[in-house]
Amino acid sequence: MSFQVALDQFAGPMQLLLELIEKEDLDITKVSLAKVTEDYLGYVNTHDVPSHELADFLVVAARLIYIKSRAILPLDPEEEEEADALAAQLKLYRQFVDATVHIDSLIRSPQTAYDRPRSFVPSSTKFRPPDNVTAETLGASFSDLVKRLEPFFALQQTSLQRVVSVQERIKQIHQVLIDRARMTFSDITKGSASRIDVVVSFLALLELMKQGLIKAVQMSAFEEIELRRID
Amino acid sequence: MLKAKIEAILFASGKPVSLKSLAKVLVVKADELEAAIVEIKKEKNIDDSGIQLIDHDGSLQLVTNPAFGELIGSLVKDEFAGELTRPQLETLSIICYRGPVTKPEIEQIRGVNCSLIIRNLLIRGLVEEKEDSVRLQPVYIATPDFVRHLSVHTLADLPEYEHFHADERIAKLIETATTPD
Amino acid sequence: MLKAKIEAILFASGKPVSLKSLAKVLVVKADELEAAIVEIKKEKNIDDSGIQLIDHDGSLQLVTNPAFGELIGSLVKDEFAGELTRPQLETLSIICYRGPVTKPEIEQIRGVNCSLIIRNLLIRGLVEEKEDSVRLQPVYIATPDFVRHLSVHTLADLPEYEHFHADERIAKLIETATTPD
Repeated sequence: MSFQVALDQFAGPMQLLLELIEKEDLDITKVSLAKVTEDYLGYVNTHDVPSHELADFLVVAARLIYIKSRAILPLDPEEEEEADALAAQLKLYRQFVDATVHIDSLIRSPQTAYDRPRSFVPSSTKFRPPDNVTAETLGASFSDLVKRLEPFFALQQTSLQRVVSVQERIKQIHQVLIDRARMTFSDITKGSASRIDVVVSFLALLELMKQGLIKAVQMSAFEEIELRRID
Repeated sequence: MLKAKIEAILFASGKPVSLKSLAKVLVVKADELEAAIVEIKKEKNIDDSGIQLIDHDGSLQLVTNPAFGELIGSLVKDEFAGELTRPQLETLSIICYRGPVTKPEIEQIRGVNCSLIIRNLLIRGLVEEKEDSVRLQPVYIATPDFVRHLSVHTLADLPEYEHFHADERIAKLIETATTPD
Repeated sequence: MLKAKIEAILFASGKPVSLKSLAKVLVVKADELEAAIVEIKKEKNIDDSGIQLIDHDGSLQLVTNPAFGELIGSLVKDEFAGELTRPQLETLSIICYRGPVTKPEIEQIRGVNCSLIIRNLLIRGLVEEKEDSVRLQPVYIATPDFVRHLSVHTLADLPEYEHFHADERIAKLIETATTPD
């Protein structure tokens, strides 16, 4: 009679982060964030995150990788802030998990107030034309509507261009390396349509390294990353 | 508590409810029911109550105190006469340009729930509901009265009709109405 | 008599009526109206009343006592049932507790883009969009229908409402936490 809530899916990247941290019994700090980075990447890698949400998961993945990479180096204050910001955001999210629990239990409860069917609806439908409607105002109204929808049409277009998933990218990179034995990271990202795409490639690389299929070499910071096939 | 339950049932049903079905739903005997109804009448059927209980032909119904008939009447008139609000006008334009169109389709285009607006347009006789054998749900079109009121021979005479009626992007948007995410 | 008139108008409309239009129709001052409403709430918002009063977003609506939800639900159709996904539930909770709230604020808490989810909630009639004259962008609040479904007399009756709604630290976090571009 009431709402049903499907529980078997993640509400978003924040929920995933929170669950990983709570599973390890950690407090929400930047140290914890660095600690769960691998688990987070592993999840994104192995689960079929819906394509329209993948971008959001990857943005958080990128922030985690950044925090983790800095965890081993002394931080300058500005970089410190980025780590604190994500921790603060996660704490905020944590608070609202409780709010969600409240709303969930209220909508599951059989207690529900009902309103009353409209009583003073005239019994017979009689033609009551409005004063302000002509063919022109109708046309103008529809035209305004189409204009208002323009940004939405654009949004639909982009979500249709499905972000290449990490799994697909792993296959692609692996295939290329079977043929070529070595390549650079910029070879892979050359065709990237967006930053999300670059992050996807990076995640795919991490996974290939973990599986022991490739080796990545970087001579010094900000230098080109070279990838080699492990035979 | 019986009194409160009777009140709630009569309120939510919005039409006369027979004593028989009340007794059945509430699982009470006729005399208990009678006693509770007498109590409700004592409370409500006084000048100082906005809602009253009428008892007709073995059925009960909650109604507004007739003394406030004029006050209520003026509210009704306002709602179903006069100018259309912007959301009403927009919904009407969708029905004129894209009709026959279903409620979920209209809602996909407008991005908001349109139940109340469509109801209002129906009552004012500006649009009508038809069964659609393909979509298997009601579709809405402009009434002949309204088309005449617009002083056009046919809706195709509306400004930019061809263009708006056939807009592919809107057609695509409408498609998503049949596939809930 | 004012109390009875308010009751009659709310009963007859069957939908939320704003305090503003009540004051206008009844030709009374805001404080007189307020006092009468306090009285009505005292009378109706008790266990032993079948009809109760919801006060949401500056509007009033009469509804059935939520305690009889199962009884009434077995008699009338509930249009609002259906499945909510986790992301929808989360977004809805944020809107209930923090509303009126902007889209960037919701996204700050959830860490994800919420455009499609909000659109879906709008179409289902669970939340509505309003213009905010201070923030100069759309803000979102729960619809009267959803408040009714939550079985609270007003959103401030939600558990821990004060904590989530007015907490300064939360407000500051929303403001200062960096947006994940």
